Amino acid sequence: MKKILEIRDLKIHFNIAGGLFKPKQTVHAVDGINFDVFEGETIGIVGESGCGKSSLARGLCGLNKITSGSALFNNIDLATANSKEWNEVHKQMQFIFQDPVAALDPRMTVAEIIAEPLETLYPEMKKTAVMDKVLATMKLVGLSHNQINRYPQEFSGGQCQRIGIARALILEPKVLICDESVSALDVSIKAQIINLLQELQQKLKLTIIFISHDLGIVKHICNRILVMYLGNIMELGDKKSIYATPLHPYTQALLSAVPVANPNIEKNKQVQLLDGDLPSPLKPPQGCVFNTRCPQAIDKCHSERPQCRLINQHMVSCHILN
Amino acid sequence: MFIKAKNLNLETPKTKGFWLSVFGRLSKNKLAMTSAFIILALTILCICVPIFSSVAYDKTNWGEIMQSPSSGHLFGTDSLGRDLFVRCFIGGRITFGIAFAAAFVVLLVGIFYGAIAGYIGGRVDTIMMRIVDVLYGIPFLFFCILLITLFGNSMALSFIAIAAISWLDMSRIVRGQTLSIKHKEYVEAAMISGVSNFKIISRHVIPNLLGVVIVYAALTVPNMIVLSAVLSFFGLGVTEPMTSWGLLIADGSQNMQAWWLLLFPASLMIITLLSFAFLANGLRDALDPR
Amino acid sequence: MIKFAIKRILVSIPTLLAIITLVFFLVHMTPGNPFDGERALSAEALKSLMAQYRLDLPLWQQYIMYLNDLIHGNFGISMKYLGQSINSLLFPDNMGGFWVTLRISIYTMSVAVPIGILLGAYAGLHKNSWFDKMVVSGNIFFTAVPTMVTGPLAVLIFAVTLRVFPAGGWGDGDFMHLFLPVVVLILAYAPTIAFVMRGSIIEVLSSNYIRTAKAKGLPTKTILFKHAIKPALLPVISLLGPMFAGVLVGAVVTEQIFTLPGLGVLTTNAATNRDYNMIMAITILGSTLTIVFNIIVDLLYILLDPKIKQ
Amino acid sequence: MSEKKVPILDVRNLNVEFKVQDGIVKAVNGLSFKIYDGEIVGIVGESGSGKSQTMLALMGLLASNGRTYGSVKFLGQELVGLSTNKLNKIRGNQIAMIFQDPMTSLNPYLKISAQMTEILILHKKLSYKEALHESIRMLERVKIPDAKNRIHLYPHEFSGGMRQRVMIAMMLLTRPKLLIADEPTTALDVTVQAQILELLKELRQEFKMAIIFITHDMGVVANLCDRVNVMYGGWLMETASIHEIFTNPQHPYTKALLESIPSIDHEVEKLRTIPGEPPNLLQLPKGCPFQARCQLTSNNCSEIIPLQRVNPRHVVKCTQELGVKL
Repeated sequence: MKKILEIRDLKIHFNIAGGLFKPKQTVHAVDGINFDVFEGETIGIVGESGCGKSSLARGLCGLNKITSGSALFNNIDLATANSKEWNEVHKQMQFIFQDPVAALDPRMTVAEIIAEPLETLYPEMKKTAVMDKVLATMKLVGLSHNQINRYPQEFSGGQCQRIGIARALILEPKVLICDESVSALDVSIKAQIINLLQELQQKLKLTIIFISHDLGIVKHICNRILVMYLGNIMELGDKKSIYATPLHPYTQALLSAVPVANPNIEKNKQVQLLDGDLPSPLKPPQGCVFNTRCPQAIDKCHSERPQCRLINQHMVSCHILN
Repeated sequence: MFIKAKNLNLETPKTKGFWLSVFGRLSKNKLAMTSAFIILALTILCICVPIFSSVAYDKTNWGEIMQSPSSGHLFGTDSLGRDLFVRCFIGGRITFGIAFAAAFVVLLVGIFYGAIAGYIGGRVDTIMMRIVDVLYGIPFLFFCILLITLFGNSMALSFIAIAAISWLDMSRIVRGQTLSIKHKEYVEAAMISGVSNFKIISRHVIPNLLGVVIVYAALTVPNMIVLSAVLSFFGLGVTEPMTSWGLLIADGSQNMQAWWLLLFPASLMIITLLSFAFLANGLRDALDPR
Repeated sequence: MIKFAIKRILVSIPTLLAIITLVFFLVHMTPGNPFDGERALSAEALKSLMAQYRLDLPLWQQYIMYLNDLIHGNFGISMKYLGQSINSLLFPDNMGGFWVTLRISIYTMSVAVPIGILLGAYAGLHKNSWFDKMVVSGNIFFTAVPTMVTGPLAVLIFAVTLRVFPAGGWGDGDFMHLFLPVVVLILAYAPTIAFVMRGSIIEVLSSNYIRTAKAKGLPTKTILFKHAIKPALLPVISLLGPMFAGVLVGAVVTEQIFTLPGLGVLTTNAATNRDYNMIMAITILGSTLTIVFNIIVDLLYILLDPKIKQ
Repeated sequence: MSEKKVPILDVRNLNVEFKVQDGIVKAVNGLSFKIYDGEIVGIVGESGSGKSQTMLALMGLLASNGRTYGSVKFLGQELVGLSTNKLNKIRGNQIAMIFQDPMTSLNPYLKISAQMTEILILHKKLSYKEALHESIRMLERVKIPDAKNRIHLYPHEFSGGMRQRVMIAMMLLTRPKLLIADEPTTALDVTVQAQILELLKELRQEFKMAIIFITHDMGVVANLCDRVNVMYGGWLMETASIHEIFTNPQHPYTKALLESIPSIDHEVEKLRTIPGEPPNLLQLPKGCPFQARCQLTSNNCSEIIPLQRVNPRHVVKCTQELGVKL
């Protein structure tokens, strides 16, 4: 499979301006991660709040500035891309937001919203060609063309997300980044959008980077899973082995904590409870960032940050395993 | 630049545009509509009355000093025998003139200043807002008086003095709005589609800003009327024989025994200010119905 | 807490300095000099005057000396009453001048704030009652119509026609003379405070933590006075800062209507006689008071809101 | 579960309505269910199903434009229509409630100690010192580290998970007989949610109280609850024991709901979706609110929908052929 995105030692840090007396502080949102994305696959990025998965997604599409490291996307390095290069990248890579209603400008009609990316990145296209493309994409995502003149407030959450997907797909991108794109929806509507995304992936040979905190959905949609904690990669592997035989203690704790809709399992399950709270990203712990809550932490974990190494087809960064 | 469905001959049910539905809601609000009507009527009166009236506003008439309202002089006459009815409306013309002009300047400067500070953010924003804080520190009246005493007392200058102080509120409000809109996801979506900053401001930020700006604009005009009246109360800005509501009220409060000298300009002022207040309320409800 | 107070004061010093500089250079930028207006002065009389007002010195030197005087609380000499110090005009020992404006402002605020808060709280608790509607429409009326209109009307009604109160004048500051002006000012500001208080009470009472308080079965009195009062007061306190500058100006306007010997009279005289030093002094005095009051309000805000403390 | 005892909560034909500009929102329609001592009952439903409004109604916490009809008996005492100060004897004392958003459910302007001791002083007439001591002991019981000092801090100095523990500790001080939890873990991360669920299970044993757990997450229900009530459009669609609901769901909505949830324990090719949009509570159809989206809709779905009993404690409100009609 062809490599479509190559991420090397990527760091995204935010500076919080200290006041007159308070020193400047930096948030280590993404703290040096390495992974590749292959064409046509669906890679799931999971982790709890504050693990940096959204910052990573926003970094890949230019909303967050990449502090250091590199992210090669069809030989454009996103860390140093200029605005012209970013236009090329956006033609190939698009983003679906979490809140479907907030992602649509209330003052614009459906047609204008969906057409905007096409008009901006392909100004030479004629009006009628743009409109045909808008109608075709609306049909693709299951919107009827007599809604073309409506305003976003007149749609439900699920329909707004379809408009958001249409806006992303009108450029015929190769990669779609979904940042918690179904979390804000109700259970029954969530299933509709998930099926739509899977359909579109087969039909348009899309690569999807699916970011979520819901391990059930990630297992259903993705074929490779990347587990993040406090800006670092804990484990990366294909779906079956990650869910069947998780290696990293955090992945194990995460999977055991997810409640399963099956009382026989849940009623007699021994949950590996992680005590304590997520440390602050302002000053991540020394050594492995998980050592403050890891039940099997050894003293090496407190001093030295583990390298991400291949252990029976899983990329894992943990001292205990080697 | 934008595709409107009508040039695509699609039989699409026409839903009301945003501004159409806002006007729809506004027209249902009787209080706001009557206020708008009153303001319109007063503006027309201020323009026409001095033109068509038989008496010039500055014609002194020693024979009819301090006459109470009569058929000849609807609002009575003042200490120089001048007809108060005509003076009220010529004064209204000046007051409205200064108010609308100053409000226009305040809107323009305020929106521009606020949008830039809000959109660019970072150091530029902090500096621009520090300047606003400094100007906020000075009580407006003293600053206007300072400007007028320094640069001579002319109507144009009182207009500049008022405008120089009043754009501060507007810039703060616009900055706040721009900041909140800038972080909205539909602006980020535009950024990802490669839309230029200028287009983002004109296509996404300003339209979503207009709601708040219009409401505050409807409040700025009465503020300007009050500011110019206060200045003329201190004998600044408009000079005799021309007059404004402020001067008329000032005269009225000097010789209280002639109750009509105070009552008519004061009631005109009250009616106008209340109309603007109710109109602003109506606009606010129409623009973002809870 | 103290650390924050010091920081707040230090932050506002550059603002004040900027205002003083702005005003100073604005005044000294004007063409010609203040004395070439009135009566023709002989050459050396003009020269001695210029020396007395240091106008012969280079501008930046004048600025430094002006700042030096200011720090010692000396506002320099008036240009109209030649040689007389502005301080004696502004702060006369017969309690006139600035003290009048200060007294009126303090009377107004000390009455308007509590009344505003009480009326606003009561209106907020009885939403859509006739009382609530009265507060809301009162706010619309009194924020729209300035003291400049309500003042003369009050005089016309109570002083001229009903003859209950004197039409104006100070009359050694007794109650009868002060009642009308202060009431007019209170009416200009209390409704706004009440309206903001009403809005914040309604918002606080619909918040999640008040819902929790009710779920704990606490009596309404405890919910109101222990849980709701502090968060409800915060928006009102942040309103008081900018309102003080308004009250100061309001007082000056009211003095003009009721012919009270306060800053108003001094300002108009200074304006008509182009007494630059006096106007500069009044503007700087006004600004200093506004900034000092804003600091007090900010510190009060910090006292109430624990989130800002660290 | 012994049936004969007086139920902790006996809800009969409860209706909750809200007057809004363009009509009346029917949030809860004809709801009836019973809860017995020591049970954990899950109330499941999507947003707008009325699951939260039911509990807010019986606690007297409805918004000002809300009206409640029908009967809710707590240990035999009628709650609907009770005067506020009579209700205050029960609220926070015998019935406790915790809410979804830990960030805003504690008063940000009062210390934790003040917010905890006031409930003991009021209901149990303890002195401040005794109340403080008891509160610290309870905070330690819910595993708040260094409780003795942290009790004097303000809510913003605690994380989301910690704040939810403080809420639980605060509400359990008066040893209530019934704890209503309105989606307490929805806003929390999975690992923190697991901690809270384990804590609730331990406390249920120790304090012998019934718990009503409102959620939209079927996994949480499977983990925590003994029985489940499934709600849709303000109606109670199905009520059954936890094993019955998952192994033998009868109502079409329950079945569709279970099949549309991707879960980490089983693999499914394509999620089953429920077509259409959630019901509009302003214009609810006559009869069953789910008829627009249900595959098995027949014409008598718009008449009175019968209650059918599949087994003694498994009741379904649907017209299709299954168990015995009541």
